[in-house]
Amino acid sequence: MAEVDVPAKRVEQLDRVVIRFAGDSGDGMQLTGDRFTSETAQLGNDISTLPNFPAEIRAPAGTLPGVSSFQVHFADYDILTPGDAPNVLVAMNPAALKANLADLPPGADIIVNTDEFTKRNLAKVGYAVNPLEDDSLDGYVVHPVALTSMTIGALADLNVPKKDAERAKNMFALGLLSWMYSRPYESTLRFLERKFAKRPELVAANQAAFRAGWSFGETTETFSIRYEVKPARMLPGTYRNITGNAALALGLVAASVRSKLPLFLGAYPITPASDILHELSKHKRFGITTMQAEDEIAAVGAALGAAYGGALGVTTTSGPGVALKGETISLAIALELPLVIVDVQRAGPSTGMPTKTEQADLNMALFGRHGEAPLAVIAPKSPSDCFHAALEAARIALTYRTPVILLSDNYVANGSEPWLLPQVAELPDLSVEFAREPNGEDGRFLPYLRDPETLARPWAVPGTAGLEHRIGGLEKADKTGDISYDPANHDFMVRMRAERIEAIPVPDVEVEDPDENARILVLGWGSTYGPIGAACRALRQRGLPIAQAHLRHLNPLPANLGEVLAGYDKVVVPEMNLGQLAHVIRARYLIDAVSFNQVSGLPFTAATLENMLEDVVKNG
Amino acid sequence: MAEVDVPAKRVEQLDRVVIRFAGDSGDGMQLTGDRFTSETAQLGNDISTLPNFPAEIRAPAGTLPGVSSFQVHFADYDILTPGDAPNVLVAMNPAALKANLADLPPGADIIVNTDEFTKRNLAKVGYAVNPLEDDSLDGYVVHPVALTSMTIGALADLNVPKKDAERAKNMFALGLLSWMYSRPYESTLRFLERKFAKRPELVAANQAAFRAGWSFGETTETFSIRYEVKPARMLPGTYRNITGNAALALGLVAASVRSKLPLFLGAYPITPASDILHELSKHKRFGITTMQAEDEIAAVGAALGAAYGGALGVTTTSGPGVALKGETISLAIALELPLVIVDVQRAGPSTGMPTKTEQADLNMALFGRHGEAPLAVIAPKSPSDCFHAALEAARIALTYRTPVILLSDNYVANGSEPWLLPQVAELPDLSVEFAREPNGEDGRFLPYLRDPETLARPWAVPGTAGLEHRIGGLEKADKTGDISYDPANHDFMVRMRAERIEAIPVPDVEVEDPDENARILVLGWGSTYGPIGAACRALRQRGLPIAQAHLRHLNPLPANLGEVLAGYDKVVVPEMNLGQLAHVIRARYLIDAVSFNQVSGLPFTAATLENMLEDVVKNG
Amino acid sequence: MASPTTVPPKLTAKDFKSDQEVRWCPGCGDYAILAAVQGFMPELNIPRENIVFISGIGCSSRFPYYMNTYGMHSIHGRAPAIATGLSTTRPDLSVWVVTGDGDALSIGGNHLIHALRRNVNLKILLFNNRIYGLTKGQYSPTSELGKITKSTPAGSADSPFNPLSLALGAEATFVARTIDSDRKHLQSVLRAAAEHEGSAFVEIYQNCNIFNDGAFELIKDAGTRDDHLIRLEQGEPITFGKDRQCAVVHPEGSFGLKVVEGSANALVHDATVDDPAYAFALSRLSGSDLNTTPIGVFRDVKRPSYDEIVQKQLVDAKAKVDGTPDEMLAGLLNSGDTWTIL
Amino acid sequence: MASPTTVPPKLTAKDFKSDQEVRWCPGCGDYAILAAVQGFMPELNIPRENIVFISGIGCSSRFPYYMNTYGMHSIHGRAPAIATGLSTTRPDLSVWVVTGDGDALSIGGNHLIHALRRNVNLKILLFNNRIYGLTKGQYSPTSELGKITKSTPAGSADSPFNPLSLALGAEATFVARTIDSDRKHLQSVLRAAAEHEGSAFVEIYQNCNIFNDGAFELIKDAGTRDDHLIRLEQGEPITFGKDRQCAVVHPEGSFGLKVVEGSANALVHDATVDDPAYAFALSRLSGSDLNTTPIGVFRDVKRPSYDEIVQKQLVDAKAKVDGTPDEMLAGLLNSGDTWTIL
Ligand SMILES: Cc1ncc(C[n+]2csc(CCOP(=O)(O)OP(=O)(O)O)c2C)c(N)n1
Ligand SMILES: Cc1ncc(C[n+]2csc(CCOP(=O)(O)OP(=O)(O)O)c2C)c(N)n1
Ligand code: SF4
Ligand code: SF4
Ligand SMILES: [Mg+2]
Ligand SMILES: [Mg+2]
Repeated sequence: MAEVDVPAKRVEQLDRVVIRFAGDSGDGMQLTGDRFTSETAQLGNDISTLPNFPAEIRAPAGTLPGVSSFQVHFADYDILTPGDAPNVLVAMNPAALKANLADLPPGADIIVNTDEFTKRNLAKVGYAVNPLEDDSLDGYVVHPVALTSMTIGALADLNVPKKDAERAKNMFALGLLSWMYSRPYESTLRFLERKFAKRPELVAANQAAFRAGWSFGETTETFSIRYEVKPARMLPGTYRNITGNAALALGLVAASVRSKLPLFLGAYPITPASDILHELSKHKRFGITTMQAEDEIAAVGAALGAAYGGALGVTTTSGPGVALKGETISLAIALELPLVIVDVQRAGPSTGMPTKTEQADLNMALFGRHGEAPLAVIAPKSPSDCFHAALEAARIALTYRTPVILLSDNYVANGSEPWLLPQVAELPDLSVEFAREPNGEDGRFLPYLRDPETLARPWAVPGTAGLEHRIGGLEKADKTGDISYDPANHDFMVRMRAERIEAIPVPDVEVEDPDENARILVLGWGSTYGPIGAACRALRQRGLPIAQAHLRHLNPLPANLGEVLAGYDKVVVPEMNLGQLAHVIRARYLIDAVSFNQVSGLPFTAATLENMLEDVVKNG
Repeated sequence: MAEVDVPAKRVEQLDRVVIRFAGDSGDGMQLTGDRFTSETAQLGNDISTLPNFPAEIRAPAGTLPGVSSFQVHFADYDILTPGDAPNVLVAMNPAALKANLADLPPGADIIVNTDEFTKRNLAKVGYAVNPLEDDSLDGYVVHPVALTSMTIGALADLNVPKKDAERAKNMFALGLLSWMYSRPYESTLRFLERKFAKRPELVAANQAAFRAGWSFGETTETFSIRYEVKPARMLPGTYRNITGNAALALGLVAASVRSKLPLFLGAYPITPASDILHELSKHKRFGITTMQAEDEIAAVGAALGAAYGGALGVTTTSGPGVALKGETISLAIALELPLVIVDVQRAGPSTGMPTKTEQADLNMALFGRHGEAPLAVIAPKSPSDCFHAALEAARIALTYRTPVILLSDNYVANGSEPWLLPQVAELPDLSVEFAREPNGEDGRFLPYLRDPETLARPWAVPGTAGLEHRIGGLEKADKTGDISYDPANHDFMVRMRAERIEAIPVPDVEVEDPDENARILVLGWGSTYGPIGAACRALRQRGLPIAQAHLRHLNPLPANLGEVLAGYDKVVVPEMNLGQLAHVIRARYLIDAVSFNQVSGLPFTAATLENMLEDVVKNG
Repeated sequence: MASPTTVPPKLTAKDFKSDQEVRWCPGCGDYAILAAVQGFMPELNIPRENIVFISGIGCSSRFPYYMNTYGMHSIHGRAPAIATGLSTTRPDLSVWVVTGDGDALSIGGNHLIHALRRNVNLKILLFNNRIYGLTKGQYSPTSELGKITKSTPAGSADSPFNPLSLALGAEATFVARTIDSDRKHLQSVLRAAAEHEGSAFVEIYQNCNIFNDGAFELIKDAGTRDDHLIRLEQGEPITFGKDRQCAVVHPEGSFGLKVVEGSANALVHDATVDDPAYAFALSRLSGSDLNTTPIGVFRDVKRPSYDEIVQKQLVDAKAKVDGTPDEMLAGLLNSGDTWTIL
Repeated sequence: MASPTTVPPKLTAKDFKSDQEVRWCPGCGDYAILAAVQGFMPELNIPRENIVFISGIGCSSRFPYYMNTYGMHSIHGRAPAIATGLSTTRPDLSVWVVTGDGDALSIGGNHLIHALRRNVNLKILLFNNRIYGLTKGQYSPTSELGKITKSTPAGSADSPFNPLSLALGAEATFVARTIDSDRKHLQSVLRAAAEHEGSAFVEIYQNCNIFNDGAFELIKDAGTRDDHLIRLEQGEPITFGKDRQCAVVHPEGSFGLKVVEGSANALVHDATVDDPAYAFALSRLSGSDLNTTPIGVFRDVKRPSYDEIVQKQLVDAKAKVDGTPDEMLAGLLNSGDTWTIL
């Protein structure tokens, strides 16, 4: 019997690839993307991913609002963003094609599930003619694949219900892509076993679909080339792919462990912060208590009450929630108790676009309370950095007895990247000293007598005999903490509250300017680190010198910042808002910092920034 | 029968006097001060007053926290402040003396009620020896008067209960002071008739006490001199003495009348804003509805709901309340509906010092919401100016369909001054046009199609047939107002919301520099107008040139401000906060504005500012 | 409720459909409620422009977008407060609030109980799916104790509210319950609510087929329904069961109610008794388990609405009007101690 | 309630007086309550340092300053939320909340009903003077309908809450009422509250002699008191009147209660009946008019407290502890798909 002879396929080397999986909310694109990402991670590429959910829970099938996508960027060098434009689009239906086509560069590969290109589905998204049949896709390399029917076919003799068979089509697609990019797929097969442990027939079905996709790539003509992307040169160590929200939650767990304080999370669900609550609620064995409060005010109130009792009090939310917590945060400032407030920013104002990203809560974090109510503000720069930012927020809160606002955003929260796992022993020791003894003469306890070092007041928790005392939101006399209406005391306390935050030592800001010949500095904060970094690299590669500085600490600002900024002809501040950091920089250092703003709900692309900066570098 | 011969008394002319009435909360000092102020007003002096309440409702009698005082400054020229230091202190008990002594300049007159200087009362405030008996008051002119007993004596044959007789001692004091300063007292006698209409015996008692005080001055040796302060040269017209809260309430009534819109006030009581609610609740016949809501969030929510229905929606509160309203204000910004938010600022953070003044809510007003949430912010500069500021806030809200924050503070809210009553016909016409017709093609209504002039969207109120539409807090598509997640649209809308506020035309800022030779400009906002103005005058009188500019509009800022500031060698910004306006000025105009801050809960004294400014003028 | 300003040409359900594409998950109970409401609206005989739907945030709160009336999709939990301001100043409107179990009972609890206490003229429809839908499946204040959700992997630690008991404790004058899938019953309850002067609180059991599917199956499934669902009819004995063989009785000396076999001493339902103790006892018949679940109008009593009293105060005050607004304003400004300088 | 960690030397009322000068108006009912609480505290047999008083804002909320225990004078309406965080994480403490009718029922209404629903282990003392004291006399959610105050010169337009009915509608497990001036009774109620596991809600009628003087005179004045005040005693027939000639009866077939002459069929009080319908009926006996006002413990039933369930979940979870915290953390960080680069 003659064997089917498989045409040998050409293998091409690539340094980087951007793939976007797009389909209906029901098509499991997030899972498909996750799996492809894991396989890719196993292989040692550097990775950056970006999911894109529809705002609705589940918009009507096949409609544009219902499209869900997942983009993964992987390379044989270290990368900073999920990529501007996909080289490959997997479109599970017409809606997915229409919604994503505009983002593709000419010549990109498009893999479409032809089974879904029915009259009805085409009509749903307003395609008069089938784009696979007219010339509208001429600029691209289209690979028509009957994903659904082939999947069903492949599972024919497994007699799984048709519905389940059809559902497995995303695994067929994954198998095909895994073949195209030579991904190791063992972990995926194992994953399917775990996922469907309770329903063996589905394990079989999905694994079969995956294999079918793989061998379809291997056997059919449609795909003449197979690609390889070699592992990236990354620091040795153990890695894990992680999203910002997951990293942030783990950072809080670490803060609890390293401070030896029980973590109490008071939270009210809100997109895109809810996952932190979900994650932390799984780790009760660390002594963590999570409370889903009746609203954001109760959530921060409960966290403050727990902090008063000696716990690491945390509340997680997004912009609208922070707006509600302002009055209670102001109380925490008056009480001078540790408190971590996490704001996973989303597009505003008001309800805005809950699933889109933005950096427009900086003003609120810095200035959004009545009276002079200063606190510390920090921001993570990437998904894995959320872990360290959370630790840092807890460190400041505990050491300096102050609320700290941690400004994450939807981009880092839901994006993912490989995370070089830290050695626990090397994490900072956050242990604190509760007050145990009276600190005043004749055995009196002075709750507002400060540590000359940190300017922090003693943390005397209920249960400590001899230190019974009362605190509250009314102005307090220096040292004694008694209610005081003395004008001089109020003036003193207002300035002291400002000074003690201003005096928190934070690391100097570092400048990245490899050739040390840049005259222009790009200053960023938070999640724009990736795109800014990528743009700067590209410019440097093209011989255009540019310096990059990125702020983790937004209040207080690094001591050397003024000096650093003064060293450049021009300072450009790209922000996903209308110039909130730029405003602070201008006020503080009186330099003519230039804002570059995009407030579209989407992260900057490296290209956008590269063009803008090129113009600045060339035309000053 | 020989007549008692009354020694003729010398009459001295003064240009200005500052009197402070101080006593126990129960002594009726506020009323005494009010009456003296009215009499003084009648006489045509210019006036400025400042009450000072204890924070507690009624602290234990005779204690320092229980002291309540009222200061009145009157002169034969126009004055700007209640006066730095009293020339005369009326101290109804030892606590009142102790609490106020420090504010007196050497040589000041002190009238003390000796009856209250008992061992017990002295002890209560920690006087070891009676200050009337040692030399501690040597530097002052002390007039010991047995106020209580003389009052009781004077009412002996009126057989009113002793308690009531004793209560009348404040009228005795008022009579005495009225004599000393030659005040017309008819209005006071009439006032007593009105006040005690239901209890004639009290009318008699209080009038008798008043007369007794008057003739005591006339007959006894203790007071050898009588003073006169001639009327001030003031613009012709009808005047009324008014507090800032009262003027603000009347301004809102006027806004309702002049816009022909029913006024709806949603408010939750809070010091020092409650009086606005109290005042407006009296004027239902103007079609005004006041609602005491369950909390501040409901208050602003109800006001917004009323605005949606076509009313002039207003909410009044203080700092902690604004902190709670942020999320709803953000919704109002997204809905682009008119809304007036009044913040009568008090000392913060948190509960702070509720009865003390501060200007520290400017940051919150400008920046205290999530997302890019711009709105208009204005501030009154004096008690009577609150009337005009309220009208202006309503004008901007109604014309530009935006929330407006009106930043009053405890100093203007409770202070009073003569108010030249405006002619109603000359008040601005605030009438608005509701949308009546579809504004899109084929009869479609586009709720976010803007007026090219004002950039305001149509105000289509429920009940208008054919304009049924839905609005909400999610991002809206330009023109149609439909929900939109389109990145370009969001970017456009964010910028449009910023631009439309920035584009609101506001009057140029005016500079007061009579000799036009100043190199230094003092820039202020809100209630610091008086003390800054007084300090500038004093400097000029001493030949030191200085210019003053004062901001009513804090967002948007006057178009000419940058240019004005650039015209001076130095710009000094005195604020009752840690430099919030200065921060904005520096960021916006990149000029090295110098902050001068006092955050003591008390207004600046003219002297404080004069010293500071003198130093700047002399030493640059 | 506020009577229409003018009587319009008869409208149909279609007239109440907006041009917005409905975006709930396929199979969501909200679709049925929307259809029922749109189908009922014409009965009101109120012109569309005089009807306003105000909601908070949640899947349920998307509702106003789909109604071709005036509407506001406000912020989480605040709809009752916003609607109060509108209703109080615009008695000519028919104001409806659409909310969810999280929106109304979690973050919005305070506004809800105060609206009910005041008896503001609002028709409040609470879509109770016992879960947070829009935020993808956390437990709500109506979820069963021990409920395992994304935010409570070890089970929730707090016992739920009984929304009707809470409303009754808050002095509600009209309290009812109905089910998304029973269009006829739903509309009968809407009818009663619409006729009620003051706050009408309507709990609608709604299936979230994505995050809490089948929560109400026991009282929906044709097989089990009859044994667990108790239909309250004004003036009728409270009986149920396939052959109405079960009844709700009021045991001598007890304050609560009991369910028994045999309809002999079935209690006769009267929603109009002034003392809320009766409706309260009824509300206790069903807890999380739904074992014996009354639906229908529990309580419907008269008490002057907040709107009515506020309007009366305005009318009384306006009796004192003594000139044009400008004249009255001039008078007001010139009141108190004034003096004139010539 | 949380049992003491150590048994201290017997304390006296004096030990619970702080060094702060008490600053209420002379004659304010708050003084009497303060004295009663300080007098009761030693009975708890809990060391001072394990007792915490948390309040909101209001005259009543000044309370913690005067107690020589741990204490927090927080912000308006939020005390129950703050106390929930403390109590949940510190089961060793005895946590008391002091609040006012505005603090607890107006701005703080939502936190109150949720604390009661959860049955958090808090002793909540609501000083009800039916007015806003600290802000100088506006009406409150417990003021009579039509009340004339600074903010309602034409009379308030909203009917008040019945705090006990509201608490019962919110699933409260312990509900009681007492009076500032009756020290013995007040302390007896504190005792019962302290012994209750979970939320104990105590309404204390308190006279504001400045802004609402005599609000409770009818049930305080020696001349009238006996005819209007009904003292509930567990297991005793509910009778009152100078010669106990009046009784509370439960008319056949009715859900509410009635007051009659003659104590023949007086209802026997039992606060432990599980169905809240009984306590609810009792709560309806008195409205604004105080005509027949029960005081004492209305309801006192067992339900696991929120704190208890949360602690149990923690204990269960900690059973899975498999190393030092650092080791467990390392394990957690290294979980999921990891890969190693050498
Ligand atoms: C201030 C604020 N907090 C939280 C959220 C997030 N959020 C939106 S809807 C919702 C709850 C939805 O549950 P429910 O009210 O029961 O409505 P459903 O989706 O179940 O119909 C939450 C927590 C928000 N939008 N705003
Ligand atoms: C957020 C906020 N809103 C309003 C206030 C003003 N305020 C303080 S106490 C109070 C109400 C007091 O009434 P109640 O709770 O009954 O306490 P009481 O003074 O009567 O004891 C109000 C409205 C505040 N301090 N904070
Ligand atoms: S999540 Fe649930 S409630 Fe929301 S739309 Fe989907 S099915 Fe309906
Ligand atoms: S105002 Fe009333 S409640 Fe407040 S302290 Fe005075 S008497 Fe007591
Ligand atoms: Mg729900
Ligand atoms: Mg009160």
